[in-house]
Amino acid sequence: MAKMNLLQAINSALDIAMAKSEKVYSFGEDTGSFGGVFRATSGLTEKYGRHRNFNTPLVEQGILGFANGLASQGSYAIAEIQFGDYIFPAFDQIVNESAKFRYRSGNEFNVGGLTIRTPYGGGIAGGHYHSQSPEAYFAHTPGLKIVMPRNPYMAKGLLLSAIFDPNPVLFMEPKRLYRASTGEVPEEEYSLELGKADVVREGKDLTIVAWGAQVEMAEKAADKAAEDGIDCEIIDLVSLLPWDAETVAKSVMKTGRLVVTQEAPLTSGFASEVAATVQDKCFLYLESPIARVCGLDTPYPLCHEKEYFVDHLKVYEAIKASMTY
Amino acid sequence: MAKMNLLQAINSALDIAMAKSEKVYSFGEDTGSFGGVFRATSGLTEKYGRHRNFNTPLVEQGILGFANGLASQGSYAIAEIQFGDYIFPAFDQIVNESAKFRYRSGNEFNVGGLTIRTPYGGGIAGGHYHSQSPEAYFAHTPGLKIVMPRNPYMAKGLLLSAIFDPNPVLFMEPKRLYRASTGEVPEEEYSLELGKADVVREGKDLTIVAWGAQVEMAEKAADKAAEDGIDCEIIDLVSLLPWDAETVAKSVMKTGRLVVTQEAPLTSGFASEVAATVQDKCFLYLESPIARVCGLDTPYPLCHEKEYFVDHLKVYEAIKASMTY
Amino acid sequence: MAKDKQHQLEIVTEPKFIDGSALKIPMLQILKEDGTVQKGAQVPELDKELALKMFDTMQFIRILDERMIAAQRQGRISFYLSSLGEEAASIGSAAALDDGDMIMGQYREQGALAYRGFTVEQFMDQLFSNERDLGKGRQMPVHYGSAELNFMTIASPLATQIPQATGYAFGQKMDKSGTCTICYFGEGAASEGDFHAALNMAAVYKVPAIFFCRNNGYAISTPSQGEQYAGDGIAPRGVAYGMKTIRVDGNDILAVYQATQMARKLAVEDNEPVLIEGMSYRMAGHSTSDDPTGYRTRDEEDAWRAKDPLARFQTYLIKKKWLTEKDAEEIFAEKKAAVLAALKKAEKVPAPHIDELINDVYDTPPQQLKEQLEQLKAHIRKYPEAYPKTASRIDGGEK
Amino acid sequence: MAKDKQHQLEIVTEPKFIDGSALKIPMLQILKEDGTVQKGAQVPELDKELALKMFDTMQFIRILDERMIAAQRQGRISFYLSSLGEEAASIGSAAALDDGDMIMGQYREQGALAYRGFTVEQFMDQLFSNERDLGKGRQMPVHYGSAELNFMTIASPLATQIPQATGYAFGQKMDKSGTCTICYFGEGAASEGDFHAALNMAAVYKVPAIFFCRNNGYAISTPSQGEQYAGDGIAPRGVAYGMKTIRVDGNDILAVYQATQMARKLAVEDNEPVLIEGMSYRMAGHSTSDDPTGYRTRDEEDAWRAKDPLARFQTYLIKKKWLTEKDAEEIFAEKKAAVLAALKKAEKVPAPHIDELINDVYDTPPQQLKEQLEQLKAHIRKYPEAYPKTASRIDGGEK
Ligand SMILES: Cc1ncc(C[n+]2csc(CCOP(=O)(O)OP(=O)(O)O)c2C)c(N)n1
Ligand SMILES: Cc1ncc(C[n+]2csc(CCOP(=O)(O)OP(=O)(O)O)c2C)c(N)n1
Ligand SMILES: [Mg+2]
Ligand SMILES: [Mg+2]
Repeated sequence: MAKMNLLQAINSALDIAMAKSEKVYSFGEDTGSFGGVFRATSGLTEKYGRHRNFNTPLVEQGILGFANGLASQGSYAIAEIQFGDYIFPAFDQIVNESAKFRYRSGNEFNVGGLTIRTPYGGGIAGGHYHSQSPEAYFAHTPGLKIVMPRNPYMAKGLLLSAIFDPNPVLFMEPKRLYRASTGEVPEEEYSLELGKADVVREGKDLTIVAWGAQVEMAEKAADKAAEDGIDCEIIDLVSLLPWDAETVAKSVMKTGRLVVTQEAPLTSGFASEVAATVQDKCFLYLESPIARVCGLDTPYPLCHEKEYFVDHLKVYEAIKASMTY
Repeated sequence: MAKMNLLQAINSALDIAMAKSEKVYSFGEDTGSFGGVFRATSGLTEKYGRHRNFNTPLVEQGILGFANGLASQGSYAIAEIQFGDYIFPAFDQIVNESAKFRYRSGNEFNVGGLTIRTPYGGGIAGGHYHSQSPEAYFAHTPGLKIVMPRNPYMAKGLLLSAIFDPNPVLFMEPKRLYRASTGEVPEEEYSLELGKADVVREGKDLTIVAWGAQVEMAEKAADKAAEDGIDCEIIDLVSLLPWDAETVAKSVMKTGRLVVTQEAPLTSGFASEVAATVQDKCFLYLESPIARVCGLDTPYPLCHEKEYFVDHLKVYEAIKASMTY
Repeated sequence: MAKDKQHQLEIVTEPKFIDGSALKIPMLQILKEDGTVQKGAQVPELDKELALKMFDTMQFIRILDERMIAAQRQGRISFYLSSLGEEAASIGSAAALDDGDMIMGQYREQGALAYRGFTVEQFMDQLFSNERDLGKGRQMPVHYGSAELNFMTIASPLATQIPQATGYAFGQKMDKSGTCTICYFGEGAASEGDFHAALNMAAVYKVPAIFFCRNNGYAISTPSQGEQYAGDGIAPRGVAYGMKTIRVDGNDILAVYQATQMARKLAVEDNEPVLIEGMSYRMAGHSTSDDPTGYRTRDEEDAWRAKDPLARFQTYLIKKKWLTEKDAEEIFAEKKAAVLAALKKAEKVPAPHIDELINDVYDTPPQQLKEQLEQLKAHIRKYPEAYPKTASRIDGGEK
Repeated sequence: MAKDKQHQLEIVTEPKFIDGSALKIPMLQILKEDGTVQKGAQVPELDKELALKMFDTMQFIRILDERMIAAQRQGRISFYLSSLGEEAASIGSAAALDDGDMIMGQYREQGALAYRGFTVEQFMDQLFSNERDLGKGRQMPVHYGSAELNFMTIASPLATQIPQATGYAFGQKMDKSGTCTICYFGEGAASEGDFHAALNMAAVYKVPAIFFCRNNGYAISTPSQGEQYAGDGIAPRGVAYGMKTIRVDGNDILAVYQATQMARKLAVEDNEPVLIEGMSYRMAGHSTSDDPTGYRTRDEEDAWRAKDPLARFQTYLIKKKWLTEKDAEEIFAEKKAAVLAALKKAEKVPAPHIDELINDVYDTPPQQLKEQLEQLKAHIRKYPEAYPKTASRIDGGEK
């Protein structure tokens, strides 16, 4: 065990994966010997050479096209997109190609070795184009896996699973926590199951569902609610695709109440999927409407970030409203 | 009034818009004098010249980049994407640019003159890449309007509204109905309000929500349910962004039951947004879980299209299940 | 002449604009339209067996294309897309490769696939989306693929395979496999952003890839010159990326073969990616959904008919005495019989089982998808008459 | 030489591969590094007033950049991005335009904006995201824009503005406006698919657009040569698209001015789009978030310091007796005072009112957004201590 922040945990996972197989490649804009703008790939070029960890030209659609091709060749391709906000030029390669590669070929070919790493999320004074949480844009895409860790321990184990998972995985890293989140992390290899939600805290009165950096807000809100005597169960979805509806439904059948919170704007976010599914699975158990606590339906602003941000107070208010419905 | 099919109605709207303002331009792959692969732009080059209706090189991101620029200059830019399946290379220009143009500039600039036309949907033996219904991919995007007509009359009036609406509009045309759907359409100019749902049929037992070509399935299912004595209200959402939650909620408060149906795969589709919102707004009125009748979570297949297709029988079964819950 | 130090650029003081005329790229031709060898041309080394295999494949593809266009008209298949007039480009280039080289096509390279050994039955199984189709009937006709033959499954989104070829070739280079990747695409697809990304990255990484642009004059109805591009076609772009580039007569199978053979050497031995632009013409409509009379003249088509790659090569082979008219007729008859027989057989093979609907979305179907399939099957059992093709086999079948 | 009829191509029989060396594009330079005029160069016509305006703007931008880097270090603004060392490229080109021409920048063209007349107060209001910012404080510092000055609001996604420039220029041409669009971008951004789309479409439609590539050697940490591209930079691509192209010394404001002036004429009078590649160097880090010592040497930076565009132009103006050292010092002092004063003022101006959060998403806020705002305001009223900046003004304010 060692104390690591989230970036170090990511770096450790990449290091272990690259040591484990010569067929693992890591690349992206500025990710070469410089180590990436957040330094997630630091030291990899020195250790594995400039053909294993390298810079790409500045073209996201090319990064993913290249990565799809490399993965289809049987390699493990780990592509970094510098910010989640800049993943959209690669949308076609991800949604029409990565996700459909195996199906359309009848399993003659696949890009299972592909992992896309990208930092996402707000709270860092980044404005429109350095703050987006675009996970829901991808969640409508059969064939893709989406994974979002909430802390260093999860990040390392999940990233190692993602890299060696035989399906393309979009791995979204909460950049607000890159340095802010620290914890004990095994130095050696370990992996955590994809597609499985994590019950972060058990409780009996109300279920909160969150993922990535937003789990922190759920925890803070639950702490505050505890002062009012409200006992919240917190579920970190961990994987958005495929997602673990069973674990959530089980919890809601117990608590009868659900608050889902996400950083992204409300409309057509992943919280809507969770709410839609749970109202179906738990109809007779629900004691109050499922609440979605989300960003406003605007682009991510700079100067009112504090107000726009989906903080623990907003989650707390939703908990109270649900309890007193 | 004249009898028109959906394509003719679209063509008529384009014709009227181009006659109305010299600043209206129409372009896309093969849309020039050839008139587009579906012939929606037939005759426009002859009438308005090859600078008003023209071919583009084969590059969707360029079509939208060009269209954004042209719209920001004060023109009305009508960009055709040949198939909805090929809109993804333009995703960045739509989601990061068109939708945020006004907001990010503090209203110094806007692309309100932009309309994106694209045929979508299945049922035409098109397989993976000529059948997708990608509306939900765009519905998470504040700043964009999304409109989907169900018949020729709606198509013409809505397209005219979309073209002259001061916001960028994604206008998705149900290609299965291009020739199959016919009806009386005024030959002159008229417009239909964006953002407003249309109660296609009133009923008291159960509400069905659909949009675009899927409204036909809702109607057929309702007909069949009527034989069982079930009286369905059918709402065509018409606009997905912003969408008319009030009209839907009002209906569900009356009927107590809701079936939402879409062609696209279930997970994170727009039906999820409808369900999530309605369970919140109508919690105390609901007598059964909101049902989503959607495509399977797979890419759109060729050889099992009949089975995959969200036909009226599937909607009918959901109605019955809801009634007997 | 003075040089700028950092950039190593020549310095000039006269403000002169350079344009497309600065770089006109000529076209390599070995066989003239009449099938005779160009004066001064060096015919590539090519033994009789290989030459006849190339000819055989051309014949086969010509027949397959013509027959399947007819089959579509008869309503036996839903869609077809031919390579009529462009057989030399795909077959001549495929013949210059090793079997271990990866082929990534656009959709008009059935010639390369046939050359690799895809059987007439395999073609038909795909075209009829039957249960023997390697692609499990999931894509439209002509979206062939075979891992065994190193032929990447065709997909409809244009140009996406071009950066994928760069990535694939990178992997081949790292594996020291001694193989390369050839990537075909149309001059229309070369307008896509993915093309730009792919060639630039290939030049930067020096991967063993051959980018083969089939410039057939049209992208559906859009003519290349002036509407798809304003410059001298696609080849100068290779030069701009700092990539080895050559333009060939795409209807001259010997020129195509020679250029590709040399390109392969550059790619595999020197890790030099190469751009080849093959000039040709799409003789038929874009696909069976298209009618070209709306956008081009009969005269233009006729002018190109005179350049037919198959007739040209046949004349050459006959002159060389490797073939007689009679041989050619026999090959034709034999191929035609094979095509017809396979067609009849394939259309009787049933569709894949409904269970295949959820396979291959992921390596194994997630729980939710299994439930969706079960629901669907229950629904089909309830309404068997509405899903007749599936209902009868739903509970038997191979899975 | 024989010519292919359809394609009008020269026919060759020797299989020769062409590569980047076939098209090396020289660099126009008028002022040498020491500020003297190159032998044989024709200095562009430029009266004293214009020359001094250009110099003035360069000085201003130099000071603004240096001062705001310092302000960011002091924590007074969150982020800054300078154009140190690249002032000649944006100011020299902007000076060659008409005020009616549209400018679309990447983010390092504050010089062009200042030249157009954006005031020091306007710069500061944007940098401090205060309520006077034309952009309503919504974007990060340096994302300037002004409809009045025909300067399109900067946005972070790279290269998206390039095809937009093609579209904008198309509209200008159709309107017979007699204006053009200039579009700036880095050599890194030129790798994006949008670049390819934009230039090809501009060449096809013959729009009055000037594409100005600032090749400053780096995209953040990625060096251009060999890692961003393998060819001879960006200019040859223009030639490949069939577009008029020129490469200039980006640190020589006279060369930039001359080339842009001629380009504007080609664009506006002949509807010929033009690509200009200005060779320069990014003297500072990419932004205040970047430290370049991790990826380049001090020596390299020093070599470029010797090419400083501001010093070069100053020497020229002094030699020409349009300026004295003392004048230059006075201009410097005056600009500095103005920058400092404006900075102090701007940081005291409050942020935009919270109501602005939902404006401009659409032309008018939809009902749901109004409800979201009301909920948010109710929440802030409940927890005023948690949102101190907003809470105090929530029910007063200007809206
Ligand atoms: C991304 C994308 N956009 C549009 C299409 C529709 N489409 C299919 S083929 C085609 C023309 C392709 O022309 P070209 O690349 O020259 O190839 P050719 O058909 O001439 O062989 C178009 C526009 C598509 N399949 N994919
Ligand atoms: C689409 C996109 N991808 C990545 C980024 C992150 N990014 C911002 S600036 C930059 C480098 C740009 O380099 P260049 O175009 O050469 O311009 P320069 O900074 O050198 O002026 C990168 C990678 C971005 N803003 N947008
Ligand atoms: Mg073509
Ligand atoms: Mg640069």
